[in-house]
Amino acid sequence: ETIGATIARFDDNFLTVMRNGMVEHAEAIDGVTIQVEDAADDVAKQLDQINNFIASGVDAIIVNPVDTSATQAMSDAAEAAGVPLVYINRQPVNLDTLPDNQAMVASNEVESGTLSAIEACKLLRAAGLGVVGAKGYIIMGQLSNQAAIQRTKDVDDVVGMDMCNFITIVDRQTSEWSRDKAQDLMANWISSGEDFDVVFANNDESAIGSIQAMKAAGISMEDVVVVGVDATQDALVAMQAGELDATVFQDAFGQGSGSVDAALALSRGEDVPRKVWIPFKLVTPANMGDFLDKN
Amino acid sequence: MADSTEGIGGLKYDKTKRAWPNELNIFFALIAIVLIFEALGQILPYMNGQSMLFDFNTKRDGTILNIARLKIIILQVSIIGIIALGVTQVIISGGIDLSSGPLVGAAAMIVMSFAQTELVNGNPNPKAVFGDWAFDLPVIVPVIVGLSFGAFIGAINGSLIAYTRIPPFIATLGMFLICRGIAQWWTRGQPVSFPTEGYAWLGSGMMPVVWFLMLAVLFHFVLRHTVYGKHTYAIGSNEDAARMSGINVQRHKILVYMIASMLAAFAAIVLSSKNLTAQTGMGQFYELFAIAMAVIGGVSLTGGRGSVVGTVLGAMVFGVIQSGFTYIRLDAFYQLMAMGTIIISAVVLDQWRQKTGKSRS
Amino acid sequence: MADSTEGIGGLKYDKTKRAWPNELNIFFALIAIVLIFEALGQILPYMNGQSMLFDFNTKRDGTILNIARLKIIILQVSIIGIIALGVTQVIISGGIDLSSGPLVGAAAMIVMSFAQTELVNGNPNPKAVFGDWAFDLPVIVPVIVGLSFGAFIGAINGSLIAYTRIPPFIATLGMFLICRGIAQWWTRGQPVSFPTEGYAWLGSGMMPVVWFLMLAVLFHFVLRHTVYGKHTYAIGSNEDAARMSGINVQRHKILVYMIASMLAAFAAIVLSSKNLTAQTGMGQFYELFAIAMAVIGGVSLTGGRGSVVGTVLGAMVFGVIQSGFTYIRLDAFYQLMAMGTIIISAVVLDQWRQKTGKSRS
Amino acid sequence: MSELKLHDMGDIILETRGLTKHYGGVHALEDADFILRKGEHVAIMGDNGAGKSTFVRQITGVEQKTRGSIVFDGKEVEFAGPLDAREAGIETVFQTLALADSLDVSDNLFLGREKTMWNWLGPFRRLDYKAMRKDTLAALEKTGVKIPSIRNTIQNMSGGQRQCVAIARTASFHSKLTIMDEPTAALGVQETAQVENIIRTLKEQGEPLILVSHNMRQVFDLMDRIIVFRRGRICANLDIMNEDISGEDVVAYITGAKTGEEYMESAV
Amino acid sequence: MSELKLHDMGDIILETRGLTKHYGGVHALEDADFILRKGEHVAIMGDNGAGKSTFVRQITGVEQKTRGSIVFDGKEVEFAGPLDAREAGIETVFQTLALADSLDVSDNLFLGREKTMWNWLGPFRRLDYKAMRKDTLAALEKTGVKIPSIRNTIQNMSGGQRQCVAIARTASFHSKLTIMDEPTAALGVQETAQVENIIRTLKEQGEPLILVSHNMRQVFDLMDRIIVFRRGRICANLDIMNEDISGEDVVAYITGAKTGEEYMESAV
Ligand SMILES: Nc1ncnc2c1ncn2[C@@H]1O[C@H](COP(=O)(O)OP(=O)(O)OP(=O)(O)O)[C@@H](O)[C@H]1O
Ligand SMILES: Nc1ncnc2c1ncn2[C@@H]1O[C@H](COP(=O)(O)OP(=O)(O)OP(=O)(O)O)[C@@H](O)[C@H]1O
Ligand SMILES: [Mg+2]
Ligand SMILES: [Mg+2]
Repeated sequence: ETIGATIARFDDNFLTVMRNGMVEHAEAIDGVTIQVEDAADDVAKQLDQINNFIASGVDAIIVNPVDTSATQAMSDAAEAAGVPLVYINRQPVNLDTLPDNQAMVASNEVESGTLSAIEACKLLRAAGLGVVGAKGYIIMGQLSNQAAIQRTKDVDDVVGMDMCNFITIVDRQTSEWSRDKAQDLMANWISSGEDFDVVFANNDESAIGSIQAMKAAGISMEDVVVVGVDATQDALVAMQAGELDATVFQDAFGQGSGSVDAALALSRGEDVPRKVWIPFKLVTPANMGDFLDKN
Repeated sequence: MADSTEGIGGLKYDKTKRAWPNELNIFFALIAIVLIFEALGQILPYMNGQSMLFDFNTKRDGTILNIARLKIIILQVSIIGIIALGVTQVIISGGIDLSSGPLVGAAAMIVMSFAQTELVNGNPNPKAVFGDWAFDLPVIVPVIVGLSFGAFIGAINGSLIAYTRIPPFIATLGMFLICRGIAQWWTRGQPVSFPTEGYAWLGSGMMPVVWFLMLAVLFHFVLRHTVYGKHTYAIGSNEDAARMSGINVQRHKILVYMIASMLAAFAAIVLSSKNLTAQTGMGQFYELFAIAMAVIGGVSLTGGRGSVVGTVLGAMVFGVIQSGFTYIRLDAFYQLMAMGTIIISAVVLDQWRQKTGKSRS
Repeated sequence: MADSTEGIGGLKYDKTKRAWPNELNIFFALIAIVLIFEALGQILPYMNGQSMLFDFNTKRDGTILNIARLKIIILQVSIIGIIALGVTQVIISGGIDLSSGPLVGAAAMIVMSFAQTELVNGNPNPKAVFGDWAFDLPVIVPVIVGLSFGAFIGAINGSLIAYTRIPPFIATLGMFLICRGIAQWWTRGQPVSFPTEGYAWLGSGMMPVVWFLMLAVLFHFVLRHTVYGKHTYAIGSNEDAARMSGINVQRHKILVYMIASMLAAFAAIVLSSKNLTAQTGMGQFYELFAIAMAVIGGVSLTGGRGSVVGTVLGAMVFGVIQSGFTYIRLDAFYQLMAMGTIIISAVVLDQWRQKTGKSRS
Repeated sequence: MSELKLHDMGDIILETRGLTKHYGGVHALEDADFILRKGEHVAIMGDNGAGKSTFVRQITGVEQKTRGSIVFDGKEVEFAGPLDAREAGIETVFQTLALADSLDVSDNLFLGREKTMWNWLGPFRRLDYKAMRKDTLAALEKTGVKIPSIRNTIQNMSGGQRQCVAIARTASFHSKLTIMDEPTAALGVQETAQVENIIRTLKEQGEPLILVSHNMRQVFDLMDRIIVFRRGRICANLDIMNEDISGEDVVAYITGAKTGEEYMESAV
Repeated sequence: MSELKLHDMGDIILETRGLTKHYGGVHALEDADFILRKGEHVAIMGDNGAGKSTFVRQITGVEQKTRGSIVFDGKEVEFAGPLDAREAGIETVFQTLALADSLDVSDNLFLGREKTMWNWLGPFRRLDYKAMRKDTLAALEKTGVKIPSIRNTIQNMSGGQRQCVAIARTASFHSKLTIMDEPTAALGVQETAQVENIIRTLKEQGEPLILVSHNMRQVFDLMDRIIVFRRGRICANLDIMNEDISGEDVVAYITGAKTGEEYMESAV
């Protein structure tokens, strides 16, 4: 059996782990070949890749959507060709109207940003800033990316809650997911002389970049709360060193292998639950040991 | 003059040795690439003797051609192909347009917000951008909005280049950033989905191919047989000479950039219709691929040379490569490397064929 | 000749009216941008009269200059600036290099895998790429690996362009794709982190600035005062003339592309050292920004004109804009639009100043 | 100066007053007062770099003058570009030829005033290639040049062939004033003779002409008057039809051994 | 043919046998047999498009010949490019001049053989601007041209000034053979005289030279022999020093009214 898979971006660390989960799992099963394509963050390219898979006569397709609102056309194309399709990691917009031979293995992106933001809020309160107030920055991912928009909104929602409204967001800028840009961005913020207590980063790479810039400027990492998302190995090492305060784990590898199983089952006509939810988990220095060798 | 072997003033001239048209080279390169893929299909053990363009086993469509493959080969390059038609004109005129990719993103966002339905699956449209008035508009409205937006951006590009004389690379790089900004700002990064049926038709099925080929035929004629086309070549060939010959170079350049941007905006319409959504990142790298299609098709980046036929063939090269890779299940890492190698080889082959014809640079 | 007003053969020539150097224009554009930001700091109500470059209130460093800001302004453009030095040479020679961005990604991945420590926080390196032998190597090893890789890629670029005569745009676009492929394939997309201390020093603190300025001075001298530089200008000015004058154009082009790619590889070393990690996506769009810096600095895309001083000033423009945006806290959604507008305006200003000097194109 | 003023203004096709062009520190053209009467053929001579082509470029709107005024056909004109000059009726063969390298002969001949069909289509009106090719053959015939095929692009032509194309272009269209900047520099013996015939025909038809040339024989054979430029200034105005002036005299003016009386005060 | 063979080979600096160049369907040069003796000055004449420059381009390695062989200084040579030709000792003024527009005069004069210091640095050896500028002034002096400043870039020069720079370049370096393709086409009276002096000096020094020219007077004044090209073929070899040949005769050969005896069989 042949499975075609298209991944939103190969350049993304988290999606790379997920992809490796898919490939390793598929290669372990006899008689299954998997071909993984890079959609390079382009919805149109992703749709073309699905059509190419159909032309090559694959038995099932796995889609990690670039944009969850673009999934209608993909579902239509697969349904017309009678090829089963599984969405992975991101929840498609047409979830409720998916045809019978399509399914989803995903997490709710709302959780990711919220979990880390609430943890940051708690840490700040514990440090006694709940009374005097706290100032913070948001480092956003690529503005054309849905996860970046969502995670930023999550932080805004948390800061809007009664419990956390002592936090004021001074400024928000994009690092385009990259450590280097986050470093430069933080150095720019530091140069304005404004004091701050918390940094909300849309991903761990940006959190690490901001930490590096703060260390270079001689700011003690004890005084600033930094939170990210992804629980990458670099992030966990930073957490070990007491620099990163919280991040959020999502079982990328497990999602990857789960999607392959679902795709194979669909292609064999077996029953598969329509929606499989994979929850996010908060990672702090307290429980980081559980995640060290995961992502 | 028809068949004589003498030029003006009785100079000896062997008419049978007319220059080999550039387009034939790239056509042969295309055939070579297809043959290589077919051969790989026979050679690679895991392919079980599959064929890329033929389908002997299943005969799904009552023909031995793999219709699905042939369709996707051209379908997947039609939209960038439409952009490449405009880029071809810009490059022939001696310029370059880097803004076409981001313009696709911006135009798609804007257009889509005028093409939304009120109800999705019976529920209110969750992606509504404007109020009630912007729902269920006739398809002509978003199309006109899109083309006007394209014309506007193109007019700015063209005016900057024509009047302030800044290099096209910089003017359109600036517009590149501005258009990306517009795309992100329009809905603050939120994608826009759920178009009306009329709008969805524009890019459905093989419609992108129909648009692409129709526009290609139109602009082939325009470049070869109209004053507009002749002046475009003249300006690209020697701008000073064109000016001294009394061509209104400034007005003409603005026209060229407007047409190019309107084509990019039209590509955005077809693209968002095909995908039933618009998102800010749409069109990334399209400018590079559109330029590459034109150049592979023989359009010279120094201006003055090239043709629409070449660009269409250049687009086909990309289509065949992309489909071919999935067909031989090439690992995605190697795809990029192989694509790079093939693009270079195609142009080297073209260059090499040309050399046999004439040896002076 | 020193102060006379007569040229050869007694022609009248007013030496005091020597051509206004291009670099001054862009320098004034830079000052204008700074002044606008300073003015905005005074005008915008939420800025409380803050200044961009000065720091009257805190006097943190015993100086009224905002040292932290001045540092980041140049630090954040140093790495792309190093690439721009190479790109400047390529463009002056009449070519273009699109592969420098992806080359940064590929070189960073490769280099970093030879720069890893064995233990991180006392634990085994979780990102180890090779076995034991590749741990804790002296810093010279990754540097040599990186520069060799750059030289190799540059040699391919240069040879393709020199010998097969394909357009530089296509050769380096092909290499663009190939390098992205290499970056993703090297560790199958896994980032590589945790370098040795020696390696980490290369890009630490203000080291990127030191490298950038040292290389700028070096290549300023090379372009102005060596045979290599003169031939680069000659080839870009008129390649046929250069060939007929007996310059070995092919060998020279290969050298130019090799130097450019080695500079890009060196930028990758500094970048990965600064970030303590290498990722496949590193260097995205660097090629465009490097070209933009050069062009803003007055390097002409048609070849033959430009200078390192201009490019350094062009880089500074980007640094000031980026810092200025954070300083006035411009909404991220408007930043791209503002950046595009400023780039265009800077070049328009430059062009306009030039016109007052001479009116012939 | 006063002598020139005697003429009836209605008689004058072109007049420049104090025409000046500086390129940065280079004073390429300084205070040129020049008059051309209807039907008159005037030569401009002078050393290399004397400012002859600069003078031509100011009159034809290719460059913007630093100072001075130009009166053409009775009206003071300010040409924004060569298009304006051509529309006013000035046809020019530039020293740089102004040909589009990658276009063929007939395209170049009709550049900017193509023969067209479907004219209601505006800029997208259709080219009438057939008519243009036919006229091209006729126009080239006049210059006596040999060209393998008019479909060849200009970049594949020899220096003389190019020059003939540029001359054929100018000679194909009627104009109020023709200017030729060293038109026969690259031409062979035969072609030169043909081009001189073209100039003679213009004379017979009463069309005025300015010829920049270094060829003394040509100038004495064909022209009514010689204007000599030296170091950016006009230094002599020689009526070779009526006065007894020899080639040696002209060379003396060119080299600066002599200067025309009326130009003494501004001599360099 | 047989007559040419009589000469002692040691006496011959350049010989071409059956040299042919086709551009696609254009037969620009056909079977050219040519001999140049040491110290001899030979003119090449012919109509526009006759193939003179094509002949020069084949000898100097600018283009690759279609057929035929070239013997230079006793050895059969295959120049891969102009660099090879120059290294073998051929200096050329091309009709297209081959100047780098955005460089200044002295840069162009020394292009490809700069005066340098620190030579151990290989391609990065340092330019000796001072020495080059000094020599440039001296070289330009010889051509008699007037140039506002040698720091001006070539693109700001008049047609004649450019041509003088190209000639000065060739004249500044010793060579085994000098080729000039219409060197005085754009030059003024004075400058032409100076360049003719340069040619005379070469003659006195015994350096052989090939001059492509349309100027009959110049050729008769300076040259030993005339080779006439017609439609890509050599059609006459006229020893003007020893035989009694008039300008009209040469024109007859150029126009095809006459053909040299030994070229009869291949006449067109
Ligand atoms: N664009 C320019 N910038 C600076 N100097 C210029 C420019 N164009 C011409 N010049 C200078 O102006 C002077 C006059 O040049 P012009 O071309 O008018 O000479 P000319 O009389 O036509 O000479 P020729 O007989 O060689 O064609 C020359 O010294 C030249 O170097
Ligand atoms: N690259 C080329 N491609 C095609 N044809 C060419 C090319 N170069 C020259 N020709 C043709 O070859 C013929 C000879 O050209 P060549 O330049 O040798 O003439 P020439 O004798 O030097 O003339 P002139 O006196 O005008 O300089 C011409 O008919 C020309 O059109
Ligand atoms: Mg002139
Ligand atoms: Mg010639």
